[in-house]
Amino acid sequence: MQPSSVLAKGVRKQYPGPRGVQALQGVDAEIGAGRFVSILGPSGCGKSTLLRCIAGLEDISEGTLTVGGRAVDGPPDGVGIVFQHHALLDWRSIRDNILLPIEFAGKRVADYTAKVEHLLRMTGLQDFADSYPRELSGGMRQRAAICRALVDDPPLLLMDEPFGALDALTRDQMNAELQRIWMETRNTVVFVTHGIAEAVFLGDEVLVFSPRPGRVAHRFVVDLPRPRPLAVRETPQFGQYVGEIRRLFGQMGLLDETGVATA
Amino acid sequence: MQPSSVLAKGVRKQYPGPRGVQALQGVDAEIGAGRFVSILGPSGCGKSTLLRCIAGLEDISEGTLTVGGRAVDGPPDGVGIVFQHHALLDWRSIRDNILLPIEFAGKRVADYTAKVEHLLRMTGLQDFADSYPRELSGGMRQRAAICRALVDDPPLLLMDEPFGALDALTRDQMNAELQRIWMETRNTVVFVTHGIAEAVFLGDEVLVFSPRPGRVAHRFVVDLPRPRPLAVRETPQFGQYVGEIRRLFGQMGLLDETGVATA
Amino acid sequence: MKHPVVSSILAGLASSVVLLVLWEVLARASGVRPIVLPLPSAVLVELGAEWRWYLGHAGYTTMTTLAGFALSVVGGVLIGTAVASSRRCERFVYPLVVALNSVPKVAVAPLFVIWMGTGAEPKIAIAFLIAVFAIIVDTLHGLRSVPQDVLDVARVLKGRPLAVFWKVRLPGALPSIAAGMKVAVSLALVGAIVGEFVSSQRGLGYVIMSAQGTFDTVRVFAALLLLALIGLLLYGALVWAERALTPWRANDKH
Amino acid sequence: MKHPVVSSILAGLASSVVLLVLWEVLARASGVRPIVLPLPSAVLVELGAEWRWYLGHAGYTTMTTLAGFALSVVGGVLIGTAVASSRRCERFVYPLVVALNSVPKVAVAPLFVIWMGTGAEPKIAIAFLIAVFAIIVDTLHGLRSVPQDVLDVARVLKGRPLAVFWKVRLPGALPSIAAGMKVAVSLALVGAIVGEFVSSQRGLGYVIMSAQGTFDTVRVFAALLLLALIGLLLYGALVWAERALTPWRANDKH
Amino acid sequence: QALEPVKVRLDWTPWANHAALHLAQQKGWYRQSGLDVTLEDGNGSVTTVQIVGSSNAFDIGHAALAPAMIARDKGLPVKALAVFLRKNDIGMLVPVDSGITGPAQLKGKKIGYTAGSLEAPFVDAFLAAGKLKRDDVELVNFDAASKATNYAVGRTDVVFSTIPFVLPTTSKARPSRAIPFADFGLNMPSFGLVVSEAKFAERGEVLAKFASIVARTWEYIYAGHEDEAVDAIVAQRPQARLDRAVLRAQLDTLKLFFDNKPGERVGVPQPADWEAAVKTLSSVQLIGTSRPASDYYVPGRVNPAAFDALVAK
Ligand SMILES: Nc1ncnc2c1ncn2[C@@H]1O[C@H](COP(=O)(O)OP(=O)(O)OP(=O)(O)O)[C@@H](O)[C@H]1O
Ligand SMILES: Nc1ncnc2c1ncn2[C@@H]1O[C@H](COP(=O)(O)OP(=O)(O)OP(=O)(O)O)[C@@H](O)[C@H]1O
Ligand SMILES: Cc1ncc(C[n+]2csc(CCO)c2C)c(N)n1
Ligand SMILES: [Mg+2]
Ligand SMILES: [Mg+2]
Repeated sequence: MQPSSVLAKGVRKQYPGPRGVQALQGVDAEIGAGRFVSILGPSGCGKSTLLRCIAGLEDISEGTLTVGGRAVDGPPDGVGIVFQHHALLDWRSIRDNILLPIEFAGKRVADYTAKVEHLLRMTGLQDFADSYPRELSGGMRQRAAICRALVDDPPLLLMDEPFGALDALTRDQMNAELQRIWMETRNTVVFVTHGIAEAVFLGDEVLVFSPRPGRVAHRFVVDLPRPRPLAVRETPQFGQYVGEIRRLFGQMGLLDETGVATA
Repeated sequence: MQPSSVLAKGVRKQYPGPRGVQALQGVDAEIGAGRFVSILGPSGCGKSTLLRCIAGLEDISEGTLTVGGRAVDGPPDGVGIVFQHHALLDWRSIRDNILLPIEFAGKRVADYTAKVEHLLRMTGLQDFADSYPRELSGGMRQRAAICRALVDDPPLLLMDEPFGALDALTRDQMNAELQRIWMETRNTVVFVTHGIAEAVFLGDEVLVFSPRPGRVAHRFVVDLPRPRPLAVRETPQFGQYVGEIRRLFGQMGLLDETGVATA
Repeated sequence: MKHPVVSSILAGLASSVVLLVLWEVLARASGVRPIVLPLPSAVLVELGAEWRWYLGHAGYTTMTTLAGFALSVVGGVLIGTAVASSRRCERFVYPLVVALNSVPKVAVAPLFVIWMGTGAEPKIAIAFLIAVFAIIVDTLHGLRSVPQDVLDVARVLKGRPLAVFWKVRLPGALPSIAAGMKVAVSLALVGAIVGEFVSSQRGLGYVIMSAQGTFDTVRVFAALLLLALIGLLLYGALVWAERALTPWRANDKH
Repeated sequence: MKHPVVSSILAGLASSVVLLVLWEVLARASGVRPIVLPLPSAVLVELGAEWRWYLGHAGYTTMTTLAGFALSVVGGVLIGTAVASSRRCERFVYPLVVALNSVPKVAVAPLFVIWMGTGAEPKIAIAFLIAVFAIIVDTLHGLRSVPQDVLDVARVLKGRPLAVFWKVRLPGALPSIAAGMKVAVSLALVGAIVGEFVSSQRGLGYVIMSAQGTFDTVRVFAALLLLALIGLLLYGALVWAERALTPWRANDKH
Repeated sequence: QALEPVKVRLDWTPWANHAALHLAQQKGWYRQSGLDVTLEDGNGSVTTVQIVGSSNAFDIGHAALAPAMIARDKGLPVKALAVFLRKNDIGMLVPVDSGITGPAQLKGKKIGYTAGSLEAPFVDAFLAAGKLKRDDVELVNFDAASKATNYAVGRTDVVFSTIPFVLPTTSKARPSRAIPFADFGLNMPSFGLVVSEAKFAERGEVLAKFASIVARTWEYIYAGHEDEAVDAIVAQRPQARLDRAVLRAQLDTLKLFFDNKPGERVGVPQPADWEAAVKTLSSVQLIGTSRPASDYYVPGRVNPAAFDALVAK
């Protein structure tokens, strides 16, 4: 299957109800097919909301949003997603959780045994294939959810802070792995993260969101050759990207030394 | 109330059941009253388990564990906790969630109105006091859980990756805030995090855990004067601490460039 | 709020009308004898003609039902909570509750009359006994499905058992208890009727009993129709109360 | 596994014995007439003397109960699912279900004999009708309490409705459905008895009926005691099945 | 040749008014006449009439005939085929030492009755015979099964019920005397056999034969074979654990309600009885008056004499 492009024009999202928050306001974004796009933004600015809109889980209130050229109206075909909270099925073992997309796609589970084993090993969960989610640590559950999103090589991969609960080293490994997998599959990835370095390391471009109501405040194209070794993070070019984004964040006026938020 | 010390000697924790994982093995730790101790360690190594044991939510399988000089047998008095996942009560507004410790302590809720307002403002939730948890973003829920843990100034504060779902800037703010609060209250804090810099910035000492079964692989005393400005992170001394810990992590043999975990 | 409630009442009404018309048409077509199954038109005419009289009996039955139901909610939540909180209760008391619940009240109803006389008490008692088990089971289920992490918060904060119950366990169990109440309310209604069958001078159970004795099928079905209506209204009231009591749940999830 | 099951059976037995002894002592002390409430010792002697005969009737009633219960589980889950999945079903069909459920089956039982004859069918039908509502309500509750994030996963993965039902909704609703089944199984037992009251030559309902006609209170209570026992066993079997079917839930949470 | 099946729905669980039905079975008289009879217990006459009248499950019902008349008047096509108890057996039980001899003494008394049974519509008429109104007494409605017990334990002062059924059982606990409603001008037939018109049109021959055998058997029983009848019930219903003494006492009480003049054979519907019944029932608006009395029964099909030879063997 071809990777899917994502196009947002003037997307506004207001949650229903009398006090319904306006989460997104005039979001414009063009995510080309096969691109890896990182999204950065302050907590509560609407990143998860945008991902849910792209996944067809929330209706937008205004604007147009297309995936693979088609207006989103319910989940588009070929989407893999890692939610901010793992969303594993309590009643399935880790292996069966990972196999869920295969089963739902009507494919033969047996054909994916090796792939699942590989993913489990890659995420360090090989000993927990038969455990239930409640027997796993927070980070382990998140890794299982990542495996589930990757198992069927979806043309569009949406990841909402997938590495948020991982320690620095596991996170580095996962970054390297994700890049490797993406370079093999070349699917479209929308990757929400709080790690500026991670966003730059992985992304072809980085979209920085404004505080709520969220919109794309800035778009950085990351022009670093691939495959990028982890050590790329120590290069001056990399540092420049990170510094620039950091500065932008600072301009959005959130931080002062007393720590009281001004936004 | 006096801050509580925590003392662990040869603590082993095996989860029950035929396949019960051994999460901790021979954990020795001495956390003095009024100290701020950061805990770092690979995902799944038993950090949350240790915190739950200290909080009296899990029995230990071997060894001794005391809080304030008393063997832990059920939750000790005066503990505040931020769980890895927010654990907010769905049926209470954010304000009422934050007030829960006050209500359970049998104190007058009216006396804490100002404090709650302050905490809400500090965490940027002032507009969401009357919202229910399901109306909040992931990071906002986590911030609400932090407010709940702080509201009653507990002598022992246990925090399990409290800032994991926050963007870099909010996180920095929260770091600064937490330090400020701690310097006022001087309670004992056990702070689990995946951010090495964060661990060093906040901690009087940093305990680094080995992979599962977890034990204290190394203890670093962070000898930086307080209050520490955020800018301390750019000092060479700070960089040295971080580098040392990073090196130790590397020695634990988790990372190689292909990304496949070897542990 | 107004619009959905009104429209759902209209929807219920519409389908009731459809059912009644269907019943009328089928009954006419199949030529089933009215003495076995009367025409709904005849039933409605009967109700229209004597609505005051029926209203009196319906009111009595509704009162008995509500009293038994209220007791079953209080008792069921108490028993369910006791069983959920005490291992001893669960092992020694609960089996008895389960066993006693399997004794058909219809068969022991006469004993209640002997013990409690012929007033409202035995009817309320039977309504209570029939309804309470649904509340117990769903309270138990609800209390057991309160998320562990939330219970952990309460434990660490060392809330007094009563405070934890009111602030954590009960609200967490409320959606389940509400489900139990929906089952229980119609059981209480049946219980009140069963009680009235055994001994009564009033109520729809009495109406049914005496009409059956004289093959007054129209009257029997008029009473049954009223019971269906009462059941529906009580259920509707519960759904409404549930929404009001659980504002934190998304509206469309109800 | 063995130890807790054995010990909980022993616990249930112990408290039953306590209850029976209490009943014996109180009955003797209060001098209540045996024709109103017999001594449990007499009841046990009766059961011991004629256990084969009682077993036969108990077996018949159990079979009827199980058949009605099985139908109610299948039917209840289907109806509950239909109501949960279709707004139209919820608005137009469900009110009718609620209304019909409020019609006491005891009052319409003769109609079932007229329609279905005097075999097991009317008893099974009544057992089904009495039991099914508890399953419907708890299925509905269970399906509505499947976590939204898990449903979102299923939606994004575009699982076919049937696959989503089997792999996501049903397992998610299973704990609630199990609670509904616990209520339903004893209702099915009562339904079978009500059916046997109206027309039967077998079963414990028949035993109760005919013993009442000869004022044979000992026999009535022997049958009631057996019903309590059957109810307890069926409940126990459900608890066991629930544990087996929901291995992902912590054991101590049951 | 093959036996003709006859499925009978009884009025209630076994008691003495089933004596002839069982004795004929025990004696083999059905089989010898080509019938294969099965008896099933009932749950009150009303239900029996309803089921016999509107389903195919039974060929014939044994029930109180007044409910059959009411049902017929209301459109259920049932008729009485045989009448055994010609006198209304409903009445009042009073403690022997109460001094109550009729409705006139009931002022202020607590009366147990069953709303769903046949005595209910006659309550006012019976009280009126003693110049009382409903408000002068305390009426308490019980279901059929608990009425007698509540009277026996003293919860009511008197009870309205089916005399032959309750008098013997209740007297053990509370010695009582029976006062039939019939003695106060409220007469109508009691137990007999009920058929649906369709069934009778189809199998009239067989059902009439059955009715005649039962009628003849009653004659046999009251010709001094009461104990044999009691034995037959017990033998046919080994599990019901019936009390022989109670059955015998019920049988003796029942005899008073057969009420046949010399020369009249048991079971044969008598036109005069039915005229009286219509009068009684219409007087309390249980039936209308449009239907002639002859419409409620099948005349001339019960012929016990045809089985004299069989019984004499
Ligand atoms: N309830 C449980 N039952 C059984 N095993 C458990 C349970 N909770 C945790 N474990 C196991 O214990 C080990 C340690 O888990 P723990 O949650 O303490 O890790 P952690 O250090 O907090 O990891 P993370 O950084 O991913 O949150 C893991 O291997 C996990 O599988
Ligand atoms: N289900 C909901 N109902 C109402 N409001 C909601 C809902 N979900 C999110 N919101 C609101 O929408 C805004 C954006 O939320 P969103 O989850 O998209 O933020 P986010 O950028 O993902 O934040 P975070 O980094 O903290 O996860 C927030 O203000 C939140 O309060
Ligand atoms: C214990 C007991 N059972 C039933 C009745 C009801 N009843 C009144 S008359 C009669 C005979 C058949 O119609 C019957 C069964 C009763 N009074 N006491
Ligand atoms: Mg988010
Ligand atoms: Mg953890």
